[in-house]
Amino acid sequence: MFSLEGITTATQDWLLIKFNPTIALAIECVIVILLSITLFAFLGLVLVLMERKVAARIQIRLGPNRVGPGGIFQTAADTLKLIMKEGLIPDNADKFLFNLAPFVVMMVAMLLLAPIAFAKNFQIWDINIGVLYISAISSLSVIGILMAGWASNNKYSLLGAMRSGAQIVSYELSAGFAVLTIVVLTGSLQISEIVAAQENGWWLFKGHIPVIIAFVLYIIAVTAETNRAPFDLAEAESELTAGFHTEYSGMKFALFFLAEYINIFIVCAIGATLFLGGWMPLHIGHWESFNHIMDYIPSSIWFMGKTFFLIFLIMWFRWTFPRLRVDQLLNLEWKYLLPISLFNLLLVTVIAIMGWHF
Amino acid sequence: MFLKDYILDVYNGVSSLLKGMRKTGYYFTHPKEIITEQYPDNRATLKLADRFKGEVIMPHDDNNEHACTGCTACEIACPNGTIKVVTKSEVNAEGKKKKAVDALVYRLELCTMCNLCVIACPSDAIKMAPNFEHSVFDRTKLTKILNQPGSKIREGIE
Amino acid sequence: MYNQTEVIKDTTELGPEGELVINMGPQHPATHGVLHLVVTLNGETIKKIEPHLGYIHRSIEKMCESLTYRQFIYVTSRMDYLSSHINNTACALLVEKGMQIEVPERAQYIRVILNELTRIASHELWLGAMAMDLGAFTPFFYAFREREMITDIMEDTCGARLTMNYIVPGGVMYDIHPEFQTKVKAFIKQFKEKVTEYEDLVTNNIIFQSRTKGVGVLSREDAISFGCTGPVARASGVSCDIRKIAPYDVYNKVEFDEVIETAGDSFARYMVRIKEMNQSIRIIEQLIDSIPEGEFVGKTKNVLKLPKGEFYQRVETARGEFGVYIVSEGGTTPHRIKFRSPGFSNLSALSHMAEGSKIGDLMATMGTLDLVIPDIDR
Amino acid sequence: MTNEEIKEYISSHAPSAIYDETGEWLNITIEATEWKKLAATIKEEPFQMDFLFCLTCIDWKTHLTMVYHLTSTILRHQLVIKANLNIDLPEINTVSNVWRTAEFHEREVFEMFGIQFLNHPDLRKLILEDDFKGYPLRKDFEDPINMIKL
Repeated sequence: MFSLEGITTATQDWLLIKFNPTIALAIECVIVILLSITLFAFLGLVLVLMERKVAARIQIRLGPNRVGPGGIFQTAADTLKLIMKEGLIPDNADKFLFNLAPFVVMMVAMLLLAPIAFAKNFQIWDINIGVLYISAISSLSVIGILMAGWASNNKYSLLGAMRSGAQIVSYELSAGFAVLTIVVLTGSLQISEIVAAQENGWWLFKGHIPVIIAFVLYIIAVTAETNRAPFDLAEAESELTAGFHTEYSGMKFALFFLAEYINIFIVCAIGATLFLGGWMPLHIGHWESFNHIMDYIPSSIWFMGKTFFLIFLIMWFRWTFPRLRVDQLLNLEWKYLLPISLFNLLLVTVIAIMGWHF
Repeated sequence: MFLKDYILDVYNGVSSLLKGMRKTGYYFTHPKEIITEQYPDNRATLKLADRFKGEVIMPHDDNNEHACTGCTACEIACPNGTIKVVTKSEVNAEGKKKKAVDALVYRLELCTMCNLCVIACPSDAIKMAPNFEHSVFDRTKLTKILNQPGSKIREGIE
Repeated sequence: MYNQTEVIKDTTELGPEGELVINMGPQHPATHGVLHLVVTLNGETIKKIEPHLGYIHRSIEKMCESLTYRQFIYVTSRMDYLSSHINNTACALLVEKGMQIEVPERAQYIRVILNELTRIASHELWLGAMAMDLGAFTPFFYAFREREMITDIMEDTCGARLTMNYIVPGGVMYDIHPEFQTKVKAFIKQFKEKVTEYEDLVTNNIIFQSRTKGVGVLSREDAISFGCTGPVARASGVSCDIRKIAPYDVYNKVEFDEVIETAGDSFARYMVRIKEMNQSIRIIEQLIDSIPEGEFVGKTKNVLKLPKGEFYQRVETARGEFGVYIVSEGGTTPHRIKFRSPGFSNLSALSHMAEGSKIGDLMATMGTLDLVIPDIDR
Repeated sequence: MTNEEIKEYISSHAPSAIYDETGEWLNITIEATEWKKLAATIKEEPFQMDFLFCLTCIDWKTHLTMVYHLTSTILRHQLVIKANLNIDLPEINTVSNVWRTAEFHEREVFEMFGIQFLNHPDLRKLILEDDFKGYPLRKDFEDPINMIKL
């Protein structure tokens, strides 16, 4: 059976034979960095194309179909164009912060990649506070956005950044509580253990109502956190032209764009890990033969399939709903999502303490 | 009942959103509904309406003859000075001097396709043609002379 | 537009009490053209809106002073380009009224059907554009799919898709296309099927409702005082449909309801337009099978000369009351021509409606005002 | 309300009014100075002319004429009020306090014909640039650059 685990262990063994442990670790680091950058670039290209194709299908159009068969090289061509474009810096802008902002946003997205389990035993860093780490790091991206909005010396950017700040800070709460629900049930913050706890069934399908509520809350909250429609107030095309990245052009704009899609990927990957069992194959009760067939599908494909399903869900939202207004956005969080998620957490805690879960 | 209203609110809101998602989901799963026209690819099968007003042309028959008498009715009818009729005197078969069109200058870049010249023409010498691919690199190419070189007026048209 | 010092002051300095002045437009995704709004903000709250017009002013009124009564009709298509047929009808009606030209019944029927089709097409475009203003991109494409059918019908019959110039004094330019009736019926069938989609996607959507209900409220008194007409005024409870007040062509022969809502907010304006589309369908259904045989254009003189005097013709376009006022000296060209455009008056109410609301509300308000900038600037 | 009643009523408020019934609607020509008082009066009972649907100006080369088209959303009758103005010093009182739609229309007329509307709250150019010279819709307006001579 094809497995990424085998490749990683083989590589590590080979490195340890050839070099001393320190150099081996350094080489491993380099490999990981190269791999994650490749993954970034690849994901950016794929997700942008996917978004455009999904949007086109929903909007009864064909979407990109000129560059390559079915338009699959469209995003590569776009990237090439963006690289060649001049990166303009507006007058009176804070040049240092203006140039730094896209990299901050990008770095945050990269850091988040560390604890994600892409396949069975295929993880960059199985930190024991994995979920906490993700919650902590993901809220840093707002700094990059605020930086971009302030440094641009543009009123639209500033408004967009302020909106984004208020929005991300609020929706962190619901996302955090939704994640906590699973942590309470599992009793661990470590990603690998959360996945392992779902061996007999994914949390979403185990029939706990609080988990289903938490899943819905999580999807709503992360849609808002990643500034996606219907919560794309930070960009709000028809109101603020392009919000915080109005003044960015060329590759710096591309970095923001890329970071947005990487963030979507990451939050969906975490959602898949927490609620849909990560790389765990679908097992149904005692159907031994069925479970066996499912086991044959590589774990990496399970993980990617679940993640892309959630990404599709978020894209589906975007192309269906109108945008909320800024006060309604905060109302939704503070009046609806937060009370529900608090209540939900209470419920799940009671369940966990009483040992009613399975 | 505050709590009941609250739950009802949430329920109605979510169900209205789901209805919308069902609609877009329907279109996502039904690619037959796609209405995009692949324009440059379907050029061979593309059929414009017969009456489409794309540009003014002057139909010539096989003998290189047209029906324009050079009466300047179209020039007068045109609201933007698109058409300019240059006339000349011609001696016809019976030896009479007669006014005839030398050049019917048509400036496509000024034309608004209002069709007033076609309506005004007493001898139906000009008509609207369903062409729309007019882009050229040089603006002067948009100024056209509608009567073909060497053409003359058809017999029997006054 | 401004002298140099004012521009710098507008963009770099904060006003009193932390006010923020932003220039919305002339290039802005939500202004649908080249409208320039100078918006004074306090945080997200709008304190003042000041429209600056003229970016697309072509001085059509002056141009028309040198055009004959046959020629000036085509220019009016370029004002409210979404209801070009209706504008053309207004001009033709005025010339007919001034010269007492008899219009054949067939031409009147054709005009009314085409006017109503134009109205539906205009509302379809507005629906898509407005949903887009509120951040929903998809309804735009669904609305345009239906609009495309109408433009195809127009293309068949009139030879153009947007600026038709099909109406001439005395009737219409040429007879309808042989397939006109079947195509219109096909359109009506599809429209009735698809109109429920808008309800699912837009009307009943909780986000859309919360974005539009209670937003940009215009009271009845204000609507009258600001001279609002069309769906904007009717949403505030003002009965102002010219098709009912002063029927022209065959509007007095058809049955339809004047759609009136009383809330006066953006949602009411939205509902008025949606219901108006259904009323337009109703009008077309009554007429489409009974287009009388006969001439499509009445007998007119070759050179039209309006008698000395003043003439005024009002029609109901998709946006409201469109008026043509001609002062004639008896010659072949008008002495003074004035177009009373609905958008101009409706825009003047914008500042009043949007003050104190959020930026997002401004988009909803502006979207439901259905501004067409060439109509405002003329 | 018949034309006779209107005439009688108007005469009591604007004694110098001249009536013209040849057109579609009743035309009343008044003195510019009387307009402020009359406008406030006809908006109220019994006329209820609450809807100003057209406001424009005509250049007669010798003088300018302001034209106000009024209607009532309650009684559905129309009235056209005209006021002749001196071409050298065109001044008339604003009606933007009576019908708020007049604010924009008067600004347009101000820049196109150069008529000064007294007591207008915000009489600035609306359409043209601030430093534009001349009044484009007047008959004697010449623009050597932008006018296309055919």
